Amino acid sequence: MSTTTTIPKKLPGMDLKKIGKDLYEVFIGPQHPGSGHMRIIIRVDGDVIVEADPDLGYVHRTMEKLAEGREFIKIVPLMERMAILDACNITLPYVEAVEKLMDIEPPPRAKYLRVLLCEINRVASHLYGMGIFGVFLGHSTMYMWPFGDREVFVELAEKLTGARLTHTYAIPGGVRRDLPQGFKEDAEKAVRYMFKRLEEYRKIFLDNPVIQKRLIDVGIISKNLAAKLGIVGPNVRASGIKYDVRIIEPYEAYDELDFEVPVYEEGDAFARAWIRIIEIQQSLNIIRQVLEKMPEGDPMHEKFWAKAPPLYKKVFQETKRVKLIPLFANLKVPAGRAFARAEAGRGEVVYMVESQNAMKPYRVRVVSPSFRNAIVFKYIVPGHRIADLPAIYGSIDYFPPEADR
Amino acid sequence: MPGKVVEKQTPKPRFINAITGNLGAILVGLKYFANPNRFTLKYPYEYIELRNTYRGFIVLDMKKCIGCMSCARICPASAMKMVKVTVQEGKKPKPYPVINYNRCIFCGMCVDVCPTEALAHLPVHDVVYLSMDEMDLDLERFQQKVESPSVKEGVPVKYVFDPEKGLVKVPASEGGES
Amino acid sequence: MTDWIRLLIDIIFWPPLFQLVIAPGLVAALLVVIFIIWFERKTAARVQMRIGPYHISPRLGGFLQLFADLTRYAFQEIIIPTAVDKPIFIGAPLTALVLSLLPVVSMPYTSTPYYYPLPMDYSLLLTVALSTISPIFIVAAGWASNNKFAVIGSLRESFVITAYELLIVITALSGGVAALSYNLVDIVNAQTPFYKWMIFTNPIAALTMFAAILMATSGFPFEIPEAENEIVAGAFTEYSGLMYGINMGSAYIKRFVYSLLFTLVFLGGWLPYKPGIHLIDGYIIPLVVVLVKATIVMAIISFLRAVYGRFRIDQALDGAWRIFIPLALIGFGLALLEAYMGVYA
Amino acid sequence: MSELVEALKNKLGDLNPEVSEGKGFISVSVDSSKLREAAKRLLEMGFDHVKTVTAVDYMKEKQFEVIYHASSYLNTDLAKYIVELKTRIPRDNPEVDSLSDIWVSAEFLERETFEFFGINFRGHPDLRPILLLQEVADKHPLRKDFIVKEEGIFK
Repeated sequence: MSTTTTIPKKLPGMDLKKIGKDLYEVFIGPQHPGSGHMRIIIRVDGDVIVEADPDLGYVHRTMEKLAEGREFIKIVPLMERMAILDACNITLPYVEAVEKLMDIEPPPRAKYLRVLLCEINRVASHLYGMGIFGVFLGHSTMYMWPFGDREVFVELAEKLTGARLTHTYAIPGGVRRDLPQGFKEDAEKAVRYMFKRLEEYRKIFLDNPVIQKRLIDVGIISKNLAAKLGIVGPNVRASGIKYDVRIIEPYEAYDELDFEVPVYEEGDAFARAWIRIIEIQQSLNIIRQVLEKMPEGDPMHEKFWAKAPPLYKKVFQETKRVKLIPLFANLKVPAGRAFARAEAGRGEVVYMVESQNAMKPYRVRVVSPSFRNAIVFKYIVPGHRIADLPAIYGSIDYFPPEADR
Repeated sequence: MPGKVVEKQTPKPRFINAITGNLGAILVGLKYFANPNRFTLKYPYEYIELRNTYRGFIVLDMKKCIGCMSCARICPASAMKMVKVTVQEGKKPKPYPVINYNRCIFCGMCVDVCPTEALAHLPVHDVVYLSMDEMDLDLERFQQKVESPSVKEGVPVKYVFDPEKGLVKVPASEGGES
Repeated sequence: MTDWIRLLIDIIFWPPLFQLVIAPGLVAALLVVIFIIWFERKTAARVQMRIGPYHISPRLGGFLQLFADLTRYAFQEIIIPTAVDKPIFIGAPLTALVLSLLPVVSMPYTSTPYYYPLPMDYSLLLTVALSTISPIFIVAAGWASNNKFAVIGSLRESFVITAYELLIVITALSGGVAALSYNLVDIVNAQTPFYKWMIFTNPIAALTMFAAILMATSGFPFEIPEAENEIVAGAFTEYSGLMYGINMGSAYIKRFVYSLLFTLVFLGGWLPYKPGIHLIDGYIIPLVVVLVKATIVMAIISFLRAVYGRFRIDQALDGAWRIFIPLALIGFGLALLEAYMGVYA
Repeated sequence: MSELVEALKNKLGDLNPEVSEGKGFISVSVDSSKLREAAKRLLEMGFDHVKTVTAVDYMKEKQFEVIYHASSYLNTDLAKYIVELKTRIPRDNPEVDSLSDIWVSAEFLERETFEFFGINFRGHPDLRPILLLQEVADKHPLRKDFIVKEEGIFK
């Protein structure tokens, strides 16, 4: 046994560039208390960052490759693993793309149920983001409160789907469960509670002079720059771009619902924090509307439902559970290429699904919002101080598992 | 009636906010300091009584199983596999499903796809296994209902929705259906 | 026999020794710090819809958790990296701990001259002077760690020192100016009756000193040198086990010492109690009064953790130089005015 | 949608594009040598960012199809549409001009396509693997000859 350890000349993943003589290279991550499974290599001149190089991929799972080896329905639970707290939103475009290829449309009730879960997920996802944002700024209460309140919506989702996070709710043709008993009352309670809490968030966090100082005029992304970088979601709307897939290309039941999409002009971290609060409010409104306007009917497309034996209908009557016909296990999707997009909690998620008339897709391409937002680190962070990096990181609500796929 | 874009502006901090903002934040803090809203679950001593619709561990009813293999086909995590078992002497062996909880992601698709309702969820989500091999159930153990260790020691509680406090922890006997 | 007891009591309660080792020195400081850390965690938990420390001693609200933590720190392996400057790496935290405790000896806790540890004529100046030594060793500890985060942390620390020390000196001296004496006993005794406590007669200086204490001891919202999610643990990044405990402890003890000073200058020290001449009524009771007041000051500092985030270093310095120093000077001017008008004459 | 198809045909006319409507996008196929020119003209039309950059491996035809999905943020009318700009390149010598100076948003996405397919984007400012380690990226996992074994349903 030798006592000396040999250090390999080049460690994996350490292909670094030469840096200037007076610069100090600091590795933020991957096991850093704030950043999660991601590393940002920054070069600082004193306290000011001159260069930032985001290093992604610590939780990469090659989902696109795995999808090529699986039947169409199995890809839904696979893709959910990108952002388990935003499970319905993140898989919905995939389901839509498959539906486009199969040329079927879900029944109206299924559309409303999907919107319902999507908005519950959006609230939960934004609350998660606010929590991480709070801890990045050292505000421990703003870390615990949104995480605690997120529990309310996770519980709501569990009541609807049977699972707290990975719901696997929307599947090609419809949804897997109908509205359970007493859901409307519980949702109304949760919505009322959340409206009240948002007011307290504003008092302790957004109106707090310390937080305002940290956020205002930090990480400004101008309108043109935002368009150029192609960032997505609340971040792009905080820069004054009127882009929300729910409005640009209304999917599911969004064209029948009345809601507002907030757009801020400032483009700084403060606007990105505010926009999430307003979006939570709007999502709560949508949840209320959906429960009021929900049409009666089947939550599954009749093409599948018609083939169901009587036992399936009985189970549906008793437990509100839509049983799947065995055909689902080997669904054959007609050849073609479909593209679909949806507005997930963190922004637009796009899928390209190509089928060659087989049981498995030929190619599934997914680009998640966080991956498109990662470019912010390279272009926006330089010029700020080290202490601004957490503020910017938190404000764009970057979520490593989602970016890495 | 689709949604519409509304342009907004972030509230600009005024000088007065240096006083009101600080006071507001401290007052909200004091409000919760005086009247805390704790809903932490003291886990091993308390456990949540899950709803019947919860997608928990799965149990097989062998009598109902017809060996159609739909469950193994649809399993996205390859957790469910078929094994061939000779049930009656002289007859061809029949396939039955077994499950590997190392892999199971509790998506519940096997339960939903089963044409005879031979598979069912149990409202249990926390089970202790001592080794990885133990999590790979055979046909016999797949038919037994797994039991949560917290049930033996803890008190069942339930979370009910509340417009004032979000979720409120109540003993499972109260609260009714939630 | 009674002579022995008499002698023992005299030795134990010999003020220089008693104040440094027992109260408010090492033993009492440790107890207060443990209470405050527990209080801090419980307060944050109450505000944040959690329970906080609980499992160890549920009946005491988890109070013994802190002793468990202390035990763990004490028996944890101390890792000393090869790349550090060993003598300074080990010596600096210990020196900082001792020096941060030293100012307790220069402060009076009673008006009975028999129980003064030192001559009290310029005790305010001496206390302020002694309290400014220890931060240098934290900077040294960070520098000796040979770690980028530690260097950034100690750099921040040194920036903050230059800002807050001036503040503490100006605000503490404004108390002396108003009372026309640098003797802390005189300053305390002048603050009678109750409405003449300097926090009421000179709230500007009191507020400024409170903010300066927050900065000095990296309390929220000025928890900048140790900003966890920016620079891991600042100057203490490389420390582990008991050494880390000592570092954290000395930060809390520093906060305790400043709270004592704040209590004496602005909160009327042992007032409204009038010390007698015997051991119990002349020394112990006024000491306890001071300790309780200082603990309340610390508790308020702890509560702020649940409400605030942290400033950026340049914003904190900007605030210190552009807002608090003018405020401190206004407070000093107010003290001069009070002295001129003879409020405490 | 058909208006935009006409507009695209006019704008890109001399590049011999194949313009057609797909499910959720408008497909524009050009020769790989004309990709940059087509991208520049799309940018002029107002397609200011790309949503994905990817490739599809057609192993039987010995070709890669490199695909850019472009859309608009600043022009709300164009935001409804997604233009799929694609080109075919030979599989044994996968090289194509980088568009990341035209669309900055393509920078990281091109890096991703580079590592997963081994397609060399000429003129990319910083062509390194982004998600994978170099060792894994050398195997180009999303090519069809990288086979992931799937299990059967019997134990």
